[in-house]
Amino acid sequence: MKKLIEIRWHGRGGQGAKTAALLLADAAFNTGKYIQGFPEYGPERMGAPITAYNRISDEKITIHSNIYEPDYVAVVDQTLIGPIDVASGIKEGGAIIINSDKSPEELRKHLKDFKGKICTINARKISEETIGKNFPNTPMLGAVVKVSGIMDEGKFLGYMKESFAHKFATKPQVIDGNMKALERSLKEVEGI
Amino acid sequence: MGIRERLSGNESIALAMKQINPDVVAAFPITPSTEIPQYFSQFVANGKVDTEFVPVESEHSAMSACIGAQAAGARTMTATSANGLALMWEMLYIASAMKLPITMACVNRALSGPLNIHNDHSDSMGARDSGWIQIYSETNQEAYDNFIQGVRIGEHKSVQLPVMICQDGFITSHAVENIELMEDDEVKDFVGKYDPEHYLLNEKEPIAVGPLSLPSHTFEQKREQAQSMINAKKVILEVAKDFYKLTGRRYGLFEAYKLEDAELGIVVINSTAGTAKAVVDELREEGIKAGLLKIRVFRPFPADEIADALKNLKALAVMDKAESLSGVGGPLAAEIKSALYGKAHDMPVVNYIYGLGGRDVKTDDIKKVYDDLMEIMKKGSVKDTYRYLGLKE
Amino acid sequence: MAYSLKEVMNKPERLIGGHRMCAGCGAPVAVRGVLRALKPEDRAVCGAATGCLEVSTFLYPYTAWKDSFIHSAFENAGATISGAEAAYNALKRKGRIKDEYKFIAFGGDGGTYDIGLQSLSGAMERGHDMVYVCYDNEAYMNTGIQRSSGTPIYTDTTTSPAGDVLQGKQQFNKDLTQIMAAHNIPYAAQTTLTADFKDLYLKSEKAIYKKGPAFLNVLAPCPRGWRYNTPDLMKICKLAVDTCIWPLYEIEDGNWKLTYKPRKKLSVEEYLKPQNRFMHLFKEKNLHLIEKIQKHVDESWEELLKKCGEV
Amino acid sequence: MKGNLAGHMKENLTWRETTPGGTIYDAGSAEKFKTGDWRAMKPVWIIEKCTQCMLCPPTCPDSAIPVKDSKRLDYDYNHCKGCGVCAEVCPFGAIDFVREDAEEV
Repeated sequence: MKKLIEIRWHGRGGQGAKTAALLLADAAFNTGKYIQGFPEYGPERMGAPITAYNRISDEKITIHSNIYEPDYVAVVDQTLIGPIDVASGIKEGGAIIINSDKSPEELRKHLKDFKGKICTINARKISEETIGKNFPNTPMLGAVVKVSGIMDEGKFLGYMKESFAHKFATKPQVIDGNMKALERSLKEVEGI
Repeated sequence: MGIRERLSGNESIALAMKQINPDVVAAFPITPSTEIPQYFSQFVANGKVDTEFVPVESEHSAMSACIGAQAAGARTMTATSANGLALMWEMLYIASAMKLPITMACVNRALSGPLNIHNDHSDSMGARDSGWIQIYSETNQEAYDNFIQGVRIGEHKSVQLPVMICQDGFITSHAVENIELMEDDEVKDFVGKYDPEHYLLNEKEPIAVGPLSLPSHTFEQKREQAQSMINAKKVILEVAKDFYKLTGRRYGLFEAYKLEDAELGIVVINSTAGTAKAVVDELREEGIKAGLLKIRVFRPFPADEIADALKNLKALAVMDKAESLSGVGGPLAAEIKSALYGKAHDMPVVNYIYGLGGRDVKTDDIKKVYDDLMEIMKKGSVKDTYRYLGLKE
Repeated sequence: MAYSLKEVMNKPERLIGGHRMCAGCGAPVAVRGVLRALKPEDRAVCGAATGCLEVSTFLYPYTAWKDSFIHSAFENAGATISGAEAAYNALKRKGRIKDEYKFIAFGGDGGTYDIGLQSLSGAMERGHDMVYVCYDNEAYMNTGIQRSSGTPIYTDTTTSPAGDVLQGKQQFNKDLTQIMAAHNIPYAAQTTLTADFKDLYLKSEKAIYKKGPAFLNVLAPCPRGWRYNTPDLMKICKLAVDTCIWPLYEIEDGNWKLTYKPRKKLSVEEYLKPQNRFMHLFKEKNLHLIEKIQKHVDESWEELLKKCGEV
Repeated sequence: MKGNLAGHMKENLTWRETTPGGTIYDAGSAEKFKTGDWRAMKPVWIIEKCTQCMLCPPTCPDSAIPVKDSKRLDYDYNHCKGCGVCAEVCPFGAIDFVREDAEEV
């Protein structure tokens, strides 16, 4: 793995792109990495496009700017493609990971200037079938881990199980669903 | 041993407050420092601290209540940003003149107008002459460490001044990063008990604070206050030494990064220092002798020490994340230049105003500064010393 | 226990001589009257907003206060004392203080009705166990008799002067006691200096010893600003209550109670006449303004009687 | 500690002598500040006429009518500013209000 991996998240306010970035930072932290997870704040309220970022590294991170040339971009809501230049600045060898029911090939038509790798994950379907509602964060997280290879999948799942156990201490029934969502997302990413 | 954690800058301050368990916290929410009283009130609600939390109706009242509480004999804390700090303005001067070691987390944000919630240093820079000790922090770790040290610095018998611990709004306040925490007991032992000599609630000695003072006394009282700021420098270093023994994390009046043999240097405050370090590393790999000086303690201003650290540079850039609207440059540049006078006053110094209102500062921006410095060094002099970085021209 | 002036005057003075208030000033008389309600064994932290009282009683290096005292600024006596009270709660809980302390803030009408209203309102709403006392002398006396929102209509002040066109202040004063009562605090009252000081004493006692925030509005004449004959301090206060310009009442736990009802309600002229701040009103062309004042006083009084269940 | 100013209350305190923050550690120190010389007029207590009704002591802005065992004592002329409020409230004519130099004349 490269020394420093930079990820940019696109979502809509209230959808949890910031939470997803913080979850990824959390998971990476727990596998021993140096991390940054931060949103780009504006006056936006519910529904407006928002951006969040991650830096993940084996070495101490000192840079404190936004990320303009990410290794990976995660798009939590496919309707952002078009209004937002989601693929902007993606490094060579990097990839964009989109929550969509469409195939990478179909999406490429909408990302004409982008020559890099496009991966998709049907996070909505997976979450509805495992967690019971449209909660795309968990599958997106799995997809990003899979595509980026940031951390060992086994370690990642192990940590997430603990994390969910802690987070959902009062409603343990959702732990299994979330774990299933993660496992499925690791397998069902298309375009790798 | 330290506790490995990941927290945002605001969380780390709130946690430091929790570990210290102060007697009184009085605060009013303002972006981006809001989370601090928010997290802290949760600690209060859950009985994790036995602090009196005073949810005041304004920042002016926050500082007023802090003054009342600290004068009464309580260890008192608050947090604010930008316009909140400005609303406290009058009380900042009064708190320091009363010699009250209140500890404040200042989460730096652009001071209106126009209204802007993002980071720059116009708020705390404006308060630089209010008699508060000002300590700046590059990261969440430094914010946490400085806050804990700040309590001891302010309360030191030879200081007795309020302390402002600054960090960059959103950039570090809202970014989750790795941090190493101290154990609760370690923190409590390190800051010790607040044991004031004179206070309102002293059963043995009622006192009166905050007099009307006429021309026959005020001058002497200001001089007395100034001595505390002079004394603070030594105390800051002593406290840092103890802190190092405990945590292994070393702090001084400033951080000199690859500065010893440097030819090109910049002076910078808070999170931009981290971004600039990455640039310095790159330039060093290219064989360019770049370095930087990161201000930690701005009040008291360690003029002699800074001048010594900078005097061998061939070209210097001072980075101001505040426009003092003086027509000649930013506040940091003014202080640095006056520090160099007599020590290296013919060194070419250029001042950049940058990052106002949260304009993002990228490594490319910093590289541009070093490129400029290279040119200045080659020329040996510089004419236009008041510049803007990252401005749309 | 029944009130006895002879008894309460035996209590030790808590505001002593040597301060620099004007000769005959009503404010220190009011402060003494409030502090007299403290039990001798109880301690107090007093505070003051910047104003005549503060600058005259704590002029470096002399303090006239026997209790601990704090002044920080003009507009924040409420917040400052609320901070001291919070400190007390914390230190008491931690076992670092044993004695009983009471918290009393003083402010003039400038520091209370105007610039300090927000801070006062906040402190009352938060429920601190404190008393805020306004010594109301109806203008900014410390800076030289400028109008405040507590200044009565048609008063001649240095920023609402009686001139050829305007006859003094053009607005009615705000009713601060009722504003404070609307905070639904346990105790709010309006009083002044009466011959036996019973009204002030009993109200101060309730304000201090009733748990929670309390507000007292004490009319405290200023001989310089009101321009009456200085020795007539007590007479002016009596006229204020007997004309019903300054009624004495309290609101305790939401219950309104009139604490003095003049046997014969005097006309406002009797109060206005001895005070040269109203002198211009007695010119022929201005007599209708006195009628307007009378009408306003009558209406307010009737309304108060209703609130207090007197009609 | 340079605490108690009572001993050396002087106008020419140096900066090393002045108190931090202008704090005063001896409550009630104003007692040492005499305001008696502000007087142009002076109240005089006529003890024979006094019934000890106690109406005058609370009206004094300067706490200059000491009370002991429910009885008023003679004036504290060190602090009395001669406002005349006490003389005005006395129902028994037991307080004269005269020119400050009247006695000497």
